[in-house]
Amino acid sequence: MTTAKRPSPAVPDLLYSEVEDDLRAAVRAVLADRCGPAAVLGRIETAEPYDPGLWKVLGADLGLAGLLVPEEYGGQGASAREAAVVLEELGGAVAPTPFLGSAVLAASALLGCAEAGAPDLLGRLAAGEVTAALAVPLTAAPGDAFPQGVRADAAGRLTGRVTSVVDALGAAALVVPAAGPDGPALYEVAADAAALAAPVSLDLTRPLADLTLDGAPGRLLAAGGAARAALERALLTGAGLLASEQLGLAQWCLDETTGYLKQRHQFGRVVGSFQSLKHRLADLWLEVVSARAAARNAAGALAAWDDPAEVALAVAVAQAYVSPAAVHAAEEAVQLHGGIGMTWEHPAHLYLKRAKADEIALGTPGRHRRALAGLVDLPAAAG
Amino acid sequence: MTTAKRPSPAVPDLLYSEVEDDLRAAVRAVLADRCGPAAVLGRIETAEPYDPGLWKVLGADLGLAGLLVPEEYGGQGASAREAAVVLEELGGAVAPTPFLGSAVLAASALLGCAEAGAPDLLGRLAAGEVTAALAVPLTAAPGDAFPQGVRADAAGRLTGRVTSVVDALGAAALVVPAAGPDGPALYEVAADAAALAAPVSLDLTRPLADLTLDGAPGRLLAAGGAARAALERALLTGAGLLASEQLGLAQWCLDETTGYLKQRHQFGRVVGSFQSLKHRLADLWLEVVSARAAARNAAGALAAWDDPAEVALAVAVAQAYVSPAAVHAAEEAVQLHGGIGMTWEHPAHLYLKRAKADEIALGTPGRHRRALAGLVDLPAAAG
Amino acid sequence: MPGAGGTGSTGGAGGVGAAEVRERARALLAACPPRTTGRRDFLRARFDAGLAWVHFPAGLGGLDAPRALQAVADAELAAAGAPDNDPRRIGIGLGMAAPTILAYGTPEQRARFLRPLWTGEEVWCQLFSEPGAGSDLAGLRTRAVRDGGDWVVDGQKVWTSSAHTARWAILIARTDPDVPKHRGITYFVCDMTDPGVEVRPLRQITGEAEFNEVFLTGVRIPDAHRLGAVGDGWRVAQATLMNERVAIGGGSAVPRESGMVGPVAATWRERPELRTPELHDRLLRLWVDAEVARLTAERVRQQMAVGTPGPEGSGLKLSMARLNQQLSGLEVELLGEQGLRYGDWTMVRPGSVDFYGRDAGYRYLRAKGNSIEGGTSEILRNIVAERVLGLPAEPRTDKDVPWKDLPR
Amino acid sequence: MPGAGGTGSTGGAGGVGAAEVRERARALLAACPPRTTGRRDFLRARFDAGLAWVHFPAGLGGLDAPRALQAVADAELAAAGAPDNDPRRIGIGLGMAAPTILAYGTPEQRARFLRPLWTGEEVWCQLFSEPGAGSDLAGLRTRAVRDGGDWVVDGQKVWTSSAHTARWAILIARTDPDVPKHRGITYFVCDMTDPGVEVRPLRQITGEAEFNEVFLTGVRIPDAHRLGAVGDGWRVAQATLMNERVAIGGGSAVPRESGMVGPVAATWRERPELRTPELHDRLLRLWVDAEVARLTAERVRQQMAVGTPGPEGSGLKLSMARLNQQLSGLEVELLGEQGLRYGDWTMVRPGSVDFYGRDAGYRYLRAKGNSIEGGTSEILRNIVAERVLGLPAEPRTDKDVPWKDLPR
Repeated sequence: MTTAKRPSPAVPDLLYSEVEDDLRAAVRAVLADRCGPAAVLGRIETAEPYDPGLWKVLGADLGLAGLLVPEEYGGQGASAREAAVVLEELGGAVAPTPFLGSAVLAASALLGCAEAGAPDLLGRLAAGEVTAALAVPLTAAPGDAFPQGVRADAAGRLTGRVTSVVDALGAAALVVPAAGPDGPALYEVAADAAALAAPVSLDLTRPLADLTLDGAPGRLLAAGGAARAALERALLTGAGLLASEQLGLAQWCLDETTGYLKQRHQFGRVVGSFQSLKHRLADLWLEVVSARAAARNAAGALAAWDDPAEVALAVAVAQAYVSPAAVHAAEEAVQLHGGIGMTWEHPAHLYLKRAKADEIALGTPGRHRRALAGLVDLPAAAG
Repeated sequence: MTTAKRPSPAVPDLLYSEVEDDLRAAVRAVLADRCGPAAVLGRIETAEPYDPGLWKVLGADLGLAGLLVPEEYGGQGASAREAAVVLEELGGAVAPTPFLGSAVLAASALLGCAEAGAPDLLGRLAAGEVTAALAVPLTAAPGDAFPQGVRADAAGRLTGRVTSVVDALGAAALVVPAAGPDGPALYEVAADAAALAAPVSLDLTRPLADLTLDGAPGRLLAAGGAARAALERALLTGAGLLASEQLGLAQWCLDETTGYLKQRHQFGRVVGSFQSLKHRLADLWLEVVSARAAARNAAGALAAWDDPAEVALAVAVAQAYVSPAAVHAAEEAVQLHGGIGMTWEHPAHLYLKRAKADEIALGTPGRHRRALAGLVDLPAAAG
Repeated sequence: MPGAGGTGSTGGAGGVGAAEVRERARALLAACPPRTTGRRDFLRARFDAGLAWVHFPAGLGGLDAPRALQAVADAELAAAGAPDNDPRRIGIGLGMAAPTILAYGTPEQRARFLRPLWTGEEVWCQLFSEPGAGSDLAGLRTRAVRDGGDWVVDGQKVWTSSAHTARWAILIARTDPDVPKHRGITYFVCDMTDPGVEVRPLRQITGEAEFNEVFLTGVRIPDAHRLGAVGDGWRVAQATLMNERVAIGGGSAVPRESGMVGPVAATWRERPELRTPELHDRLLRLWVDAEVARLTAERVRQQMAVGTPGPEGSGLKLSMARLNQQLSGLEVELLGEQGLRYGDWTMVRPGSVDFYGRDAGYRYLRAKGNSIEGGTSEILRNIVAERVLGLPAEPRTDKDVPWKDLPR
Repeated sequence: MPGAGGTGSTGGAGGVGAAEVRERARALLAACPPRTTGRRDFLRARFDAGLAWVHFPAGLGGLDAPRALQAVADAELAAAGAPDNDPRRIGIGLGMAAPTILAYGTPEQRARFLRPLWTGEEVWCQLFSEPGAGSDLAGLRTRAVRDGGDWVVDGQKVWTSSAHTARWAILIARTDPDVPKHRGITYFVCDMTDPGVEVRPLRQITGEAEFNEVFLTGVRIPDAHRLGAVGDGWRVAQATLMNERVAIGGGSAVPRESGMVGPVAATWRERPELRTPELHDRLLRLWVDAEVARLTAERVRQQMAVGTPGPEGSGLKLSMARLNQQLSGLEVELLGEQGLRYGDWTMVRPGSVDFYGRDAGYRYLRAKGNSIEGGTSEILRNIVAERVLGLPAEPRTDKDVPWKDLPR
């Protein structure tokens, strides 16, 4: 009756390389300059979902738009490890940029279709000329069945609806999973061939779009098993790297709250000297430290991509752990800031909303635990 | 698709009556006199599972042996409300007595068979002359399928095995659920007709026994639906009242720990002045306060026994809430006593072991939550 | 605390019984038939008939009757279709200002303020909290300086509901910075129409603004509007706050699945496609917690009904804050894609909190305030630990130092 | 901290390299072939060859070599079938006493104690904790009074492992009650065979006795057995304790499902009839936590390997205590009826903790100590908050008061 547990592979390098440290410093400098809390707060209720100037610097000048794209397609040829560092910084600033949607999700999907017409779009995406979006709901999770909401006819015309797509507003191209005449397929569709509606998003710094396609012309990127694999790899990459965004967010919440409690006085004492608050921050610190190990492990596994089951395991562990840790950090930040944390003018709420939305994005923690059950042979109860 | 939730009946009286206060005082006085921590610690590794002198005073002199037995059968004719108060006190003293096994579980089962030969045994039980045990594992839960481990032939001879029976050691009679020739049945079996083995129990103050019956003569007490109903009522009564034992245990842990922290000094301060400990005790106090409401509600519902589904609901809520609260209280007691709480000579471990065993007894919290799902129309996920 | 009326069993010694209350209500209805009497006139007449708050003194809207008899008057008048004073709209006046004015006001103040307060003709708000004085309210900085027969007030207050509709405010300000903080505070009634009062909406994380910031610049308050002695404001404020806690902790028996558990249980029942095993157990845990909190509140109510209130009420707010936060968090997660959306961020100014008129995201965000407003959960745990469990207070360094010398 | 050897990268300046270590090991093996040399003789020879702890000074069992080269010696000797010194049995001597003696001992003390300590001929124990001085170790009461060339010691120590087998103890005692508590402590080596030393087993909640109580009555310690200056014992003890923390927090890479998660995952796989949906999610949560704790420890190890240890190590013990407690609690519940039983309550005296040789009930009970022994979780949280996050210490009243005047 005993079944063997998975063998334990070597743990990837969980530290940051010098190159990664340099990349972090560069991104951080840009964000400090152009994307402080006041700038983010000032933008969220405007019509422009993200600051095009900021994205020009990050995406084109720093090369983040094509970070994961091989040099042969005009990208930086970096790995998931570097993308993870970028996401830590973007998460720490709740920066409204299309990095996750375009440079991670859409680029990863396109990389899985690199034999087809993808290189052209990849090149423009990598150059920072355009952004693209992967037309799945932000709630799509690795291991999900291939989407059936959009159907493609033999002429490559797509009809259907996809809701809650991230970074589709402002994108030039859509990578659309569709049920084609011969099964699963991925198509490239020009964004202006789709009708886009923008629902009100809980996460004010990450707008969503509902897409309607009505016979929109698509270019086939991949079909069958290749389409499945490309989409799955994109979702695994997105979910695994999202953990680093969540880590950056949690770290900001811990740092900001710790700093605030060192300054605020009540009862003639620094509030941060009260033991119950100290213990809560110590626990939170430990969660963030642990989240960092989990997120780095996922990034390392994605970068190496040796054993697909190990990649899936690392991603599931990271999402299952880091998602709730980030929500907890944001909730503690609001609570421990007291009244000021409940105000619109203080940025804590932006982090709370992002953390809660991220918890649902690309698979909830419970969804990832269920995936893990299969991966590590801890099956559910029968019946 | 919407289904209606259950209507909300009137909440029973959740306070203590004067009669109940008097009963509590009487039990407490006996326990203070004969069942202090040193006495309990001194007895647990001896061959005598409980102090017969203590049980004589409690069971016969105070009438607890027949507390739930109607006066017509020689008992006190009290309700589950009074039995709950007794269990609070017994739990608060981790008193080794056969009250739960004989006066609650066995007596409740016998009361469901009162037309048959049960009155005779009930009378002796109520008089405190003998104790009886309900031959089910202590893990049996309300709603379980009727046990099939013992089979009865047409001549009323019972064969089979029942493990982990509470208060069977020292009992004169066993009430045995068995698969009879015509389906479920309850039999009375003389304890000396069964082979009893005593496994080592995690809860040092509540010994268990494994029973083996090999053609033991039994007297039929109830069959068919009556047997089912009698057993179910006994298990509901046991589980619902166990919540009061757990409440008493949790209250002791809270009181003892609070008292200890008021006396112990470290760092030149009373340890109980450290804020993180104060907050933990405040949280624990709130849990105990809440547990009291839940336990009183279950006792009240059992005493009234109006709507069986409401009784089952009140029992499930009480068990689901109070079980983990008692474990939490005992775990906090050990932790907050520091090193001394880890020693055999301090009684905290007796409470920890009782709390952990009680958590498993008569249905785990998870088991009771699953029962609740059906009762309040919150069905599990399909598949 | 004289007349603060914090418990249900107190009442005057006048010996007024249910029959007399009922009789007076009928007399009022006869004299001022609700169908033909204007709302304001009816409410004034009700006040004058002593049926506003029967436990208040005669002449101040009451009859010196036991507080419990208020229900008799309310029922009698409601049955006849009489208008009420819209208590939710004027909750701060009724719950906090009125008992304080009764307890500490001069005869002139009582006569001037209580009647229009009760009828709702004059709305009240509370100017207590400050940006730097939240949990440590006694550390407040707003200064009131004596100038002839007036006090001149400068400072900033925050978390003020109804400030934009209020005619009057209860205000505490520092009148002596040279003594320890609790001893240098004085309590005033502040005229919100004073030109030095500026009210700005304070937008919250939900997008709306339930509360205001209030900036006080050279506001002149006549000494006749001081409540209690100079320097005695902290004690007066304690009476006010005790009434707030009673109001928050009290309440009557509620049906099962009231509160935040309702919407999430309904969603679970209505949308089987959202169910997962993990969410199921979390929902059941919280359902149990909610039911137990309901039973705990009911037990407190039963204790009050028999006149033996226990300390259990102190814990109710803690439980509710935790439950509201966990349930709304679960609800957003259960909703999945729908949880990523929000109804509307438009800045509006609601009259009161409505947890159930809006969506799950609103509930999630608004519930975060439940562990901050009206006493943070941290402060409540201190109170339970010290007042209920008798654990010692932490070493305090701020009680005997002049306010001006405290670190801040 | 000279010679305390708390980090991996320090070592002597002697320039001894791997080749020389290997060469010396081979020479030792040639001179004392393990097959024909008695264990004690071999270990003595190994010590004398400088291969006991290569980073110690020459003549004291070492070669002044980098600490990392110890692995070279160990591997070479183990490959040849040489006996080791059973480090688990003499952990306190190796991990705590030896570095302290090296750092603070006189030449005579080093020469007398280190060799038999390392060979295991003389077992050491630690007499630090007292019933009234647990987290607040510096509050200890055991008195040492000067009497000619000796100190006379009276007091009670607790939680002493190996006391019943130990020849020597490291001991801290109060030599001056009239100064603040940290300044009146002196550090000694105590002879456990002194007639005033009484060792009693301290039975734990598991039934067994890993530890002892030690009663000291008129124990005479020659001044020559004092370690460090009179009154400097707290500083000396800090060196000892830092080595304890390093020992607890360190460790090497471990495979997945090591530790407490192993038995419960195995039970889950082997006994499908025990599975329920609720336990499934709890198990998966804890499995994730255990895997993340493993990765966190691995990250700390990687940091140490590149010579940049971060503060993350401070948290490992906190995580492990919580995990061990939650996993063992789940395991007992999962086992159901079997969880109601316990292997054996008989009082035994194990040499070391074995979490996996006994049953789930034992794991559950023994794990409760993980958040108490070696620094309570509460104290560790204080340390993280203050040393890692830089939050201020709480107000202290016990640092400048003479020890004898402290409340207790």
